[in-house]
Amino acid sequence: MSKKITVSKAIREGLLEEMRRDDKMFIMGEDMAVMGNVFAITTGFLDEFGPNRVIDTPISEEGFLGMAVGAAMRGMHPCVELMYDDFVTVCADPLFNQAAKLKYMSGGQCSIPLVLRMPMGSGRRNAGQHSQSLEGMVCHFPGLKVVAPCSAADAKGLIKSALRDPDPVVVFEHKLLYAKKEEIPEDEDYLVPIGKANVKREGKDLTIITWSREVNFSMEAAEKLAAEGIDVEVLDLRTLVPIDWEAIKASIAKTHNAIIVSEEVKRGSYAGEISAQIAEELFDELDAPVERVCGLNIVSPFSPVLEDQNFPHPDDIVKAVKRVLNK
Amino acid sequence: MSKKITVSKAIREGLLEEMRRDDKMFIMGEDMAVMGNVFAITTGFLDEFGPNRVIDTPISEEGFLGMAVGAAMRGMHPCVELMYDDFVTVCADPLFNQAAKLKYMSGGQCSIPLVLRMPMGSGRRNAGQHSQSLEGMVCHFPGLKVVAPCSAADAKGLIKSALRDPDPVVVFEHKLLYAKKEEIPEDEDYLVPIGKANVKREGKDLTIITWSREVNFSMEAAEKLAAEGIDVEVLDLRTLVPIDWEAIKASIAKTHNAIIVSEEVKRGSYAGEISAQIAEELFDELDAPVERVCGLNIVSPFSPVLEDQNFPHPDDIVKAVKRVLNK
Amino acid sequence: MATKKKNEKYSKEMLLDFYRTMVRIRTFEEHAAECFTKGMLAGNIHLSIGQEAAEAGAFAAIQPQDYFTSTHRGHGHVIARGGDPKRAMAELFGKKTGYCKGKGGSMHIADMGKMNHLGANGIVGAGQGISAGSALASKIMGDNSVTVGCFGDSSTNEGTFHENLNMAATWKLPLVWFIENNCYGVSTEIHRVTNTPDLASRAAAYDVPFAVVDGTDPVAVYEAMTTAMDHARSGKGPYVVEAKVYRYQGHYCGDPAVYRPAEYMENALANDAIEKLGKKLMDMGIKEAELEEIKSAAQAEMDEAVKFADESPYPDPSEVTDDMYTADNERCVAR
Amino acid sequence: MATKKKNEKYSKEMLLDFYRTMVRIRTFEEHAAECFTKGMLAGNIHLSIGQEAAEAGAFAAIQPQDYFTSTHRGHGHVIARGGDPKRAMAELFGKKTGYCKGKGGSMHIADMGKMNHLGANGIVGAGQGISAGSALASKIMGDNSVTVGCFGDSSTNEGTFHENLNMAATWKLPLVWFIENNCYGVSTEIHRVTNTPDLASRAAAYDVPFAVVDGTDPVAVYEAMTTAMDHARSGKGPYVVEAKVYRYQGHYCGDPAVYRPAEYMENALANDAIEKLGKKLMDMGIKEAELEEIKSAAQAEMDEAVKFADESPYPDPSEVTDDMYTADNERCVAR
Ligand SMILES: Cc1ncc(C[n+]2csc(CCOP(=O)(O)OP(=O)(O)O)c2C)c(N)n1
Ligand SMILES: Cc1ncc(C[n+]2csc(CCOP(=O)(O)OP(=O)(O)O)c2C)c(N)n1
Ligand SMILES: [Mg+2]
Ligand SMILES: [Mg+2]
Repeated sequence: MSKKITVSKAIREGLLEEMRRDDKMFIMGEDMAVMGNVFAITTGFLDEFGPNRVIDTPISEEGFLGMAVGAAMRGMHPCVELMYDDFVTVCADPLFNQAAKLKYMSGGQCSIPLVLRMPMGSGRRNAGQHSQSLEGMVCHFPGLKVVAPCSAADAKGLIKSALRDPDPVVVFEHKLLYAKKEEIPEDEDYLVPIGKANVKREGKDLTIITWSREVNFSMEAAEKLAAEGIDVEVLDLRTLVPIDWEAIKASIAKTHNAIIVSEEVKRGSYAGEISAQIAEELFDELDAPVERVCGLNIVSPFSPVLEDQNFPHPDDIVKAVKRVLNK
Repeated sequence: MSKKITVSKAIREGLLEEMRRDDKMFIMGEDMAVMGNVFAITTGFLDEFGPNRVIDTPISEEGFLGMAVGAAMRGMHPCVELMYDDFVTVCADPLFNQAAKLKYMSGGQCSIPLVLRMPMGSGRRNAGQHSQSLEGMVCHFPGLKVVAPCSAADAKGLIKSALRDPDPVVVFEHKLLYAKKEEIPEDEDYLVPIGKANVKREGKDLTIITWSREVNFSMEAAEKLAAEGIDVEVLDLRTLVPIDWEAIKASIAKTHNAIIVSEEVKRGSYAGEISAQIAEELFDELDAPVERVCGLNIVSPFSPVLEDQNFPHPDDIVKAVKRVLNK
Repeated sequence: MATKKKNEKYSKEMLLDFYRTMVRIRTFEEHAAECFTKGMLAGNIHLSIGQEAAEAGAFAAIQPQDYFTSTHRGHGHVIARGGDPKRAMAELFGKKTGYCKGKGGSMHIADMGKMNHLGANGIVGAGQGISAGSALASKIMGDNSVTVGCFGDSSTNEGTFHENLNMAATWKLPLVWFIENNCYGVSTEIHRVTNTPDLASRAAAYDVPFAVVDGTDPVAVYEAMTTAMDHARSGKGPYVVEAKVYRYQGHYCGDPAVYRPAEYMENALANDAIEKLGKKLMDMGIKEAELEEIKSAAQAEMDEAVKFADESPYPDPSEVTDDMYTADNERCVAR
Repeated sequence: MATKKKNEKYSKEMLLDFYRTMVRIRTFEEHAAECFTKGMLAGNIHLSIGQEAAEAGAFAAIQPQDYFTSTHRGHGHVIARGGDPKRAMAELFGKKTGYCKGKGGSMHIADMGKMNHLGANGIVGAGQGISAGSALASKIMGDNSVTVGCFGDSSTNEGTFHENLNMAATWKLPLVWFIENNCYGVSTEIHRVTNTPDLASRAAAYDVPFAVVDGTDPVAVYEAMTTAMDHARSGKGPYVVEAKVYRYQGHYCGDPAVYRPAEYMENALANDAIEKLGKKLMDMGIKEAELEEIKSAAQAEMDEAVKFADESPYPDPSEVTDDMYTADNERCVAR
């Protein structure tokens, strides 16, 4: 049994179901209560759960994320939204020095069951401070788990898993996916496990390793390539930490070629991390260099003609695949 | 003509000479004026330049780094110190969303000639919030230049170049280098150009790409390896952005093998970025996989027996070299 | 009544200037909104309609040598400062002729050369540090300029408010913070997330003087800002002015603002600054035709701005990597 | 005089308890300092000598069900809360028997089970958010506990002070902030970087009540903290207490503190809290021998703690990757 809903609706359902089953969970962020979120993720929540569990914050990100850490240490399950992932700069300490570290530094005395949702991604003409894809930065801090779903079903399933996870989980939600309508299972307890990649498309010539919105672009590229007789596998990581290394290994062992596609600034990207791991461990499997298809090493520009050059489109992926395969 | 001084003294000289030649320059940070810095980098500066140009701040990192950005936009040359690079989490916005971006976002209207000095690195038993090596995170943000010297001469020469550079430059200074005494040229105008690597040791079997304190460990490893007949080249990057790609290329074209050594958390490290670039562009030059020798994917532990496992020692480097060379 | 008497201190010309600026701001915003609705613009825009009097009054107190920072809701500041509506509109369109060559857009207009405009900013609160830093630069260089940080009510809950005002107070920086309090940060009514009736009153925690004024009265704002600027310029340190204003539209253009009670807009319209000042001017003997003339001149001016923006070329795609670095741009961007 | 009268309200037993706690804190610190000087410890330590009375007084007002956060200068809080000096000392030594199994060290002692100690913290100001969050948890869960955030004067200049106090005030959280004002952040005298004589007075900006007390008088601190705790527990929201104290040593153990004028230490010694309270107790009829007995008991206890720490094993190197994640630790750490 399945139904068709938007990605934002799917996230909403995931949050709603977990709010109902877990009375330690609460939601906190800017415009989450009275407005029900700028992307309508939490409309109606305030009425159902009241102001103690659905909290409109002032614009004080470092403050309220710090509070979420403290509440999590006390056994609550805070689900915090940062309006855009770009704003992680104003609350980096509670995330990177507190949520990520306090379990370890206390010798394992506490868990920090905190979920931080961060809308991300470019393409909305929001310019340089509202368009970044900062998953690479977050993945660099041990102590955090990181997921980045591309579909309605994964978004719901992963957010539910994140909310049940005892560790801090950062959820990257691409803003341009929110309005996408997709099939999703009816099952109330539909979970997507953290740490499990998804072979979106099987193929034998090359593996495209990707996540979030670029999965869709990679699928488009795969169709185009198929028309030219090139058969690529699209591996949607879904979770970035812990990475599903077995899935990457299995796929590359089959295809012997890989590219990594993400919207990140290329320099210092998580795409680079994956490439380095492949170099370290699967070197002998490779027939050709691993390429990355990422954003440029620039600030995200506002003007559409400029911004469109700053994240990978299906044609960029097609070109990279052909380059790697020498076709 | 040369003299022997500590790295901290060399940095002090660099700052002092530039303060004397550039009256737009000022120094700002915690305990920089009356105390002359916790590592004695600025003793005497307050007396010579007065409180307008050597400023003790309150513990308000986001505030004073934001002010430095504003002052730089007005044509001043602020040199800011963050007491430890770990605290970049409490001032990430002025660095990543402002200093790095405002030139581009304004269509090039301004330069931000800001220098941010950040002591970094582990080994001082300072535990998880005072021991990180966060250069990878900083390199991920376009708009910043990044240097990480390993010697007294480079520290002085690079800091002077940084202070004369029109762009924001982040200087990573390893705390355990400060007390090292080394030869340094007497020349008042000794500059080390930003963007130029240094072949610390020539070799033909493998290239160790590294920076900061790990250069010294790599040199030690190279000695040990030489005794076993393995001849490695040690390439000290010195500057991380812009990276000296020509130097990397030339070295690998000669040795056909490489490892990258840094103190960073391995996952998402800049070491990974370099490995990915090598995979992309020098794949055909390589005889063996590129390994990274980095920190573990953990929070830096306090206890010496634990901390010592969390950054690469010469023996770890020796082992990695042998693994790559199959010896 | 009191207000009326006070206004008699000011010449008709000055009040007409306020009126003209206010009308020009509103007309610019209405044009921008129309372009947005028609899909001519990319991204979002945040409009200053309802805040015109505060902006006109405040900027009349700012000297040419002074500097300022702005926010995501920054078009009004550009107009009030005497910026070029053509280049502003072109920036909203993402055109090469825009203030930032199309790289910044509505939220990032800056004009460091002519306007001493240190930039609108997409990060709430970021202008607090930048404005304080500009004031620090003035203090170090010993010039005679004051920096004005303009921002909204809700940005006062960012930690930078506290950090930067404390430093500015301690170091007696020539800084004025101008808060346009429209009572909302997106959907969140400010009094649901703060504990005091006013925001400027927080300045007392740092022994900084402040004023709270009716932001629908340009004269009241002008007077408060003049006091503030004089204070800051004379070396006495920062000053905070809060102007109570209305934000007619929702947060961004197109936001239906259903989160807001109906009375908010009723009050807003009952206090419409342009209407109020128009009436006052007519009481003072200005002909309605003269006011209409101002309005139609603004219409023509903004029609022209839209035309200019619309007809301007987009940046060349090759410009995408320009302007990242002042030195060694190519290498820094390459890898 | 006034103080003396006030003290008569309190039993000898209570004052002796303060005295005992104060002596134990000082003795712990002296032992830690000696171990540091001898090179038995790794890293830095920050001592609470001079702040004992404030800590003893404050923690006497805190109930078992209450929570607290601490800072880099946190040993005294552990002792005052009734923590185990053995495990605390072992943590300073980086031993497996330490509160954090040697993973945290001096700056990170926590004891979430017994002491409700949510952790010392190496990031100045971080405890402000964590303590407020713990108070939020109490409010949501409806339990009867108050959370006390302990921190130093200079941490009040971090933006989190403003952000979290504003939220705590608005949401009426059961939160008390306890500022130990020793006038210095490392070398920086607080009045060189703030504009007001007191710091707690900033609470007024959020309509939060506050008190400023003599931190060398445990009774004064106890009374202020009792008022604060009652206020917070009764649902009226946060309260800020500032205790003026002295930091005898420099910032960290071994810092010669040359940046400090000589009068600072003269005043400190003239106001030594242990001496003052000892005199008072003797005035009340306590024998000197009894006080000496307390001191030698503390010596023995802390000797024992050092011995325990010294003889405890280091963690096994294999533990280095343990405790990073609660679920799936191995995979998350592997790559
Ligand atoms: C650090 C940060 N947090 C959140 C946002 C999202 N945001 C943009 S404007 C805004 C509301 C600002 O309110 P206010 O300061 O009152 O200005 P107004 O919009 O009313 O002019 C919010 C929450 C942001 N851009 N930056
Ligand atoms: C965010 C941050 N900035 C700076 C530091 C370095 N630092 C550690 S303690 C300290 C001084 C703190 O002063 P105060 O809050 O008064 O506490 P005290 O040391 O006097 O107990 C500083 C600057 C830090 N640990 N974290
Ligand atoms: Mg507002
Ligand atoms: Mg202090």
